[in-house]
Amino acid sequence: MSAVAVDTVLSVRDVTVSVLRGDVRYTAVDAVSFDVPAGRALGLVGESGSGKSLTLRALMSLLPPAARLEAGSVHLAGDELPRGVKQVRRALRGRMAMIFQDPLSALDPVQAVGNQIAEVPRRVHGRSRRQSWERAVELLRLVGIPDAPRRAHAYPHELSGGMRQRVVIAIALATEPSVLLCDEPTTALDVTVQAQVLELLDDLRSRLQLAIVFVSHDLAVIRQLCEDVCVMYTGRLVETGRTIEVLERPLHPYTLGLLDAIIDLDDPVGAPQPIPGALPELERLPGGCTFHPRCFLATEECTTTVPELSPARGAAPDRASACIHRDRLISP
Amino acid sequence: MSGPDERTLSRRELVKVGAAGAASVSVLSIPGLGRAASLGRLGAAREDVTRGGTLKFARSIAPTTLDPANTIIAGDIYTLDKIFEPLYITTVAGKLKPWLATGYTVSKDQKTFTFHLRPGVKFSNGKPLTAEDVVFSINRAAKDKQGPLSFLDFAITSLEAKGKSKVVAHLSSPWAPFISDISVFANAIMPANFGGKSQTEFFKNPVGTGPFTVKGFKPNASSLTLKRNPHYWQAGKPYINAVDFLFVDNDNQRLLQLRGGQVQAIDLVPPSQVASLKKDSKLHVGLYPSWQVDLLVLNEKLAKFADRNVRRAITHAIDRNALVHAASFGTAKPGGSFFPPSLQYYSAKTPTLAYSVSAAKASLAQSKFPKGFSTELLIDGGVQKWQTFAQIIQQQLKVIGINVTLRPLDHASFEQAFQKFDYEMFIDYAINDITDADEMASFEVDFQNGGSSSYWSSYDNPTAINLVRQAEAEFNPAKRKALYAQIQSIVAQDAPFVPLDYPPYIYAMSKKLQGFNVNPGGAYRLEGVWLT
Amino acid sequence: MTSVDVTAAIDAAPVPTPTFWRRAQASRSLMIGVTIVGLIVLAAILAPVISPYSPDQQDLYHILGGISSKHLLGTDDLGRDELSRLIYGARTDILVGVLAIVFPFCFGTMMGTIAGYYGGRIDSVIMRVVDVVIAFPFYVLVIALVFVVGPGIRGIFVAFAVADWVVYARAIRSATLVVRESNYVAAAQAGGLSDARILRRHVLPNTIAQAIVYAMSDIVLVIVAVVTLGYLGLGVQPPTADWGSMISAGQDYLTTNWMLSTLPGIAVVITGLGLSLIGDGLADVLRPE
Amino acid sequence: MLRYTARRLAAAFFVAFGVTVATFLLLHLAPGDPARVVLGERASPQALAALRHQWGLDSSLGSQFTRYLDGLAHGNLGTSFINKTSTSSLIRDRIGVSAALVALATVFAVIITVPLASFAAVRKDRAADHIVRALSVAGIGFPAFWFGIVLIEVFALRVHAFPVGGWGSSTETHLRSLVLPALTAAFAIVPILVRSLRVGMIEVFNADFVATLRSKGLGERRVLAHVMRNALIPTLTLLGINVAYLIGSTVVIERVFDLNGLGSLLLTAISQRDFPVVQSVTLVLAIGVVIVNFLTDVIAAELDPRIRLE
Repeated sequence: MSAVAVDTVLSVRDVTVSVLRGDVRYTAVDAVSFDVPAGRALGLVGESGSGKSLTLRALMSLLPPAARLEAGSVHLAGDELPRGVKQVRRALRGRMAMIFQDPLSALDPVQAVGNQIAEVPRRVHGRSRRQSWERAVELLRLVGIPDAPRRAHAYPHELSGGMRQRVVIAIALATEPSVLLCDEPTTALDVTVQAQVLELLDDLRSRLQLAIVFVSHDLAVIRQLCEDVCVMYTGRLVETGRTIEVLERPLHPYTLGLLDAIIDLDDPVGAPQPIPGALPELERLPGGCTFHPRCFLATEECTTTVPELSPARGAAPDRASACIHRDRLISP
Repeated sequence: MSGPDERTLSRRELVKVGAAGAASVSVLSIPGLGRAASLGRLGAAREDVTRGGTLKFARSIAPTTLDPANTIIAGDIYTLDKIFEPLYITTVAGKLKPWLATGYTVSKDQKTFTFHLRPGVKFSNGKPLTAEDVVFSINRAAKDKQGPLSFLDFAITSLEAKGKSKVVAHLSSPWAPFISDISVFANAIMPANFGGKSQTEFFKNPVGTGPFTVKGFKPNASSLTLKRNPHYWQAGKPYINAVDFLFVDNDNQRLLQLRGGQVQAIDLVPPSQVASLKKDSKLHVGLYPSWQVDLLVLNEKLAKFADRNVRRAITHAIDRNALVHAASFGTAKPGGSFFPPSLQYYSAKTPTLAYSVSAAKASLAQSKFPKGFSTELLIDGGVQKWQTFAQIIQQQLKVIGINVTLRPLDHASFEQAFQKFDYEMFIDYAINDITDADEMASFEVDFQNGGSSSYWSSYDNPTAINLVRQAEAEFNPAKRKALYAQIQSIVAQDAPFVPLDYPPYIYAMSKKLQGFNVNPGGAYRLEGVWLT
Repeated sequence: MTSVDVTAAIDAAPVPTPTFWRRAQASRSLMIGVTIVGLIVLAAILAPVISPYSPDQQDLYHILGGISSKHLLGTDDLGRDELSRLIYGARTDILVGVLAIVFPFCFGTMMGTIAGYYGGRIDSVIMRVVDVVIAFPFYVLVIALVFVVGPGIRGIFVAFAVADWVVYARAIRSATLVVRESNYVAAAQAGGLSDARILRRHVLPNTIAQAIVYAMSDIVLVIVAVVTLGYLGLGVQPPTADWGSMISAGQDYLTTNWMLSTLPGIAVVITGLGLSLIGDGLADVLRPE
Repeated sequence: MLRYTARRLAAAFFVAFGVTVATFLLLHLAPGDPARVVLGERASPQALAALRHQWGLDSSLGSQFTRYLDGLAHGNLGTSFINKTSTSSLIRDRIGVSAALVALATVFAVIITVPLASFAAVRKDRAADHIVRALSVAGIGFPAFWFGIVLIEVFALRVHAFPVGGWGSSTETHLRSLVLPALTAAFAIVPILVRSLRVGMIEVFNADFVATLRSKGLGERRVLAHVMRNALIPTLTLLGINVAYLIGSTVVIERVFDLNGLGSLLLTAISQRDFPVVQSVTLVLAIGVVIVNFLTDVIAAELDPRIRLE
């Protein structure tokens, strides 16, 4: 792996998370590594259950009780994050924040949204009540909520879905982070609202020089926002690279499958082709390449050898794939 | 009425009183002379006791009134007798003793009694006791025909005060139980004309000569505090400063409060608990001999119980030995005559109806209800002993075809129900309050004059009633004894009620409580108790 | 624009829930509950056969007897066999408990169904009545009604008939509201089926499960209430054996013969536990996944 | 909020009126002639008629009800047959004990329920959770009065920590006298509360907003404050639903602990067939429930703005 780049804000190395099922621990995130520079967005794409949300939560130390961070390190602007939940949270203050899939459940239902934002400057930064409230209103304006001073008094259930997500973003921004982790923030929203939120995030990225990690199962969304993308399958990164390149020329059969499953508006003739089979359960992960039971390229070797994520010959220098047959996919 | 030789009578009566009372000397002593002696003996405060403190006493029944002349309910009596006192009292040994009187003289015709009042007695308001007060009080009890015990004063025609310290009572005819009757709580003394207050007001804040006083009495309260009377005539008494009566109708809860140390004494201890309480080293269980009999009363207003054979069948059907064994735990004797064995003129030879199922069935077969019937048994549901009795009776009567349903009521409604004849059978106790057996005989047999329609059974046997009245006028103890034996025999055969057992009074107390005792009439005095 | 959701196209990713574990647990509590209650009910039914004595038979010369070969659990304060009374007590209390909820169950289900299905004015009338009944503290209402009707089993039945149906009505009403909105009811209505038929064939089968689940825990409440009334002297009248009056009578002998009060108490708790387990188990089994 | 409060108030008034009608009818449903019950079997027809007239039992149901309502409006709940005093004064003497008992029992119920339910919720599906759930299942079948008897045996007789019964004479002894009864009463509803609150807590703990709070950089104490406020709402609603059962249980518990509250007044009145007292106490207790329910509704709405919309 390459050394930590100078302008890299977030650097993730070999993050491994296990999950308790019954009495057995299973590896749900397997040695995931990536870097995000300031002002850039990295997409993390995969089916539900592929481990992308768990990765994000591991970074924030927000793992559910059954999950545990087993190994790996996280550097924020060059500093390694400490171990231990409390220490991590303290170290993260003002540096990394997270927004969630369902904006309604991500907000405390019984507090006015203004309070929920103002709480950060008030409790974390020790500002005065008045200053905190003004900051909250300012942030609401920043995330594009019209009539912010009045809306600050509203309760979550009184706002529309898009508004709520803007509030969630405002809360995240209140911590003045350099890294913003987004866990499918647009999935629960209407398509038009989705676009607005994405525009907002994109705008914030460039204006505030935020490093964004954006988790989604929606390739279109990733394409719109992220310069770089990582594709995840059963807890492993199977392909990385520039979004445009990955989507144009996938170097892993799984990525290809994802693309084939999409109705391509530019090519209405080609019917979408779903990937055969289903994402295997953690308890029943196949040996070798975990994708082989669903893969059209699978050979005997795939059932035994665990493929490494490594650069592909003949592709762009920052492309990597974890398929032993990747060379067969490089075709004009 | 052909009176016997007056001189003999006079002497015999004096002998009787002398034997009954501890103060035979003072009976004849001139008041002025007797004063030092009687005050010395009665009022002597002990020096070896601990003074002060409050006695917490849990009792089963809350008082509803403090008016002595208008009640026969234990809860009332054993409260008001701490506030009001009569001229004579019954001692723990069951003898008469001069109390507010120092003695009396009697005319030769046995119709005029002159009582000498004890000097130095003051009411709790500090005013001295006068003859006027005595005349007022006994007149009130005697003339108030509403009073359930006014029948005891039946013979009194008039009362007059002679000076400050003598009271003369005129009787219509010679009356054997007279001094005994005077000692009943109903004849207790209060200030003439209620000290100028209205009757209602007076009994809220009563004034008496007794050792304790009450302020702001409320009926059916959950507790009542009695304060030491600073003007009490027995100098130095009472030893304790106050008594807190707590009224707890549940037997078990009372026991628990004693065991938990919340109270120092409780009444009506269920016999079943005596053995286990005796094991508790901190507690003392007192079994005091009583003039009490427990009765199963049958309502003769109903056709089934008007039938003598039915009543006899029921008496035969109840196994009183087993009942006593199971429900009294060896504390009581099985019932026979309606006079308890400890009472004057009890006849052991009374031909009672013994337990026999076959005799019971035979009696029932002769009755108008040969196949049996259904009936209802009213009990005071708060008393564990009655519940046990009731269930045993229920089971034993079922054997001869009488189906009994139980009707437990709380104490007050229970009393009201049977006094209104709203019952078929009920279980209750009868106590002779005074030394003379006439009270029990009248109360349970004299349908007209006894004050209770023969304990609300409506039993009305003219022969028996006539014998009761003969005994009242009879001064010869042997003859009286014979008369009462006859009465007991008739009642045993008529079976208007089933005498179930003769229990003692059972109290339990902390060993810290000293000097507590109960007379056979059920009264206990608290001026002589102390707390260590 | 190329769209959209990959998971929409890919076979729905299975959510790995511990279904088996939960089902096993559910059936386990159901099994334990059925076993406990089954044994007690069996004992109650066979009471005349398995009881060593008649529950009313007094032996006044052998009262408060301890454990012996003649009396396995000793005798009570009237020399009655404690074991026989426990068994007959089960008979009384379970029978009364079950019978006492028959009317509330039926009437409450009916009212709840009508209110939920028809809605509107009928609904608000029924639910206002329910509100009023629910405002009375359960024990106060039951005690007051026993007062009106008179103590004993008849009083208990009337009291529960009046006080207990409202709970069923509420539960069934909300279940019916859900079912009413479903497509198959709409289809049935469109098909011109009569209301009675729709209710009987399409609504009730889908709502009744909830009433049955509740009935299990309700029997527990009723038995506890019957026992409590017995303790207050308002319940089953002597000499009929019933756990409540046994607890009450035995309380006087708690220090010397603790079993007299404790055994019927434990019997109530075990019966309650068994019925609650059945209720819980049924709820888990019947709950739609 | 004002509109919500007004709506709840109107509903409460409606229920209160219904409760009044129901308690009024109670007297008239009772078999037997109250006058005969009071005067006894031997009473003359004239006396019976006079008493019936005095109580207005000879007039029509409608006019009796109007008179009853009129009395209520003037705070006159009727006169006790037995004590001949006004029932409202009887109730005034005793309502304090009952209110104190219910209040303390509620406090105990919350003190016991919240930690148990949170504990079980935090350790969901672990041993501690199973134990708490098993206990709550067993507890439902546990007669409260029996628990009271056990408490007396242990805490009053073995360890003389609390009185076995009674009410004491000072504030301190009043409080001590209330501890065991209140625990017993709390016990009557704790199993139900724990079961329901555990589910509510699990929902709150799993809610995403807790993650948001943590990602905001708030300390755990701050986070817990948010969680508690959210968990408080279901607790409150639950209490509102169960307070009726709690009040009902105190009737029995007052008997066990010899407390002279409304419950023992009710039981005594029942054994005395004292109709006006039974009627008034029933009415007062039910109105008490209506008031408590109204208050919990309003407080819950104050805490949770979503409720106001319903």
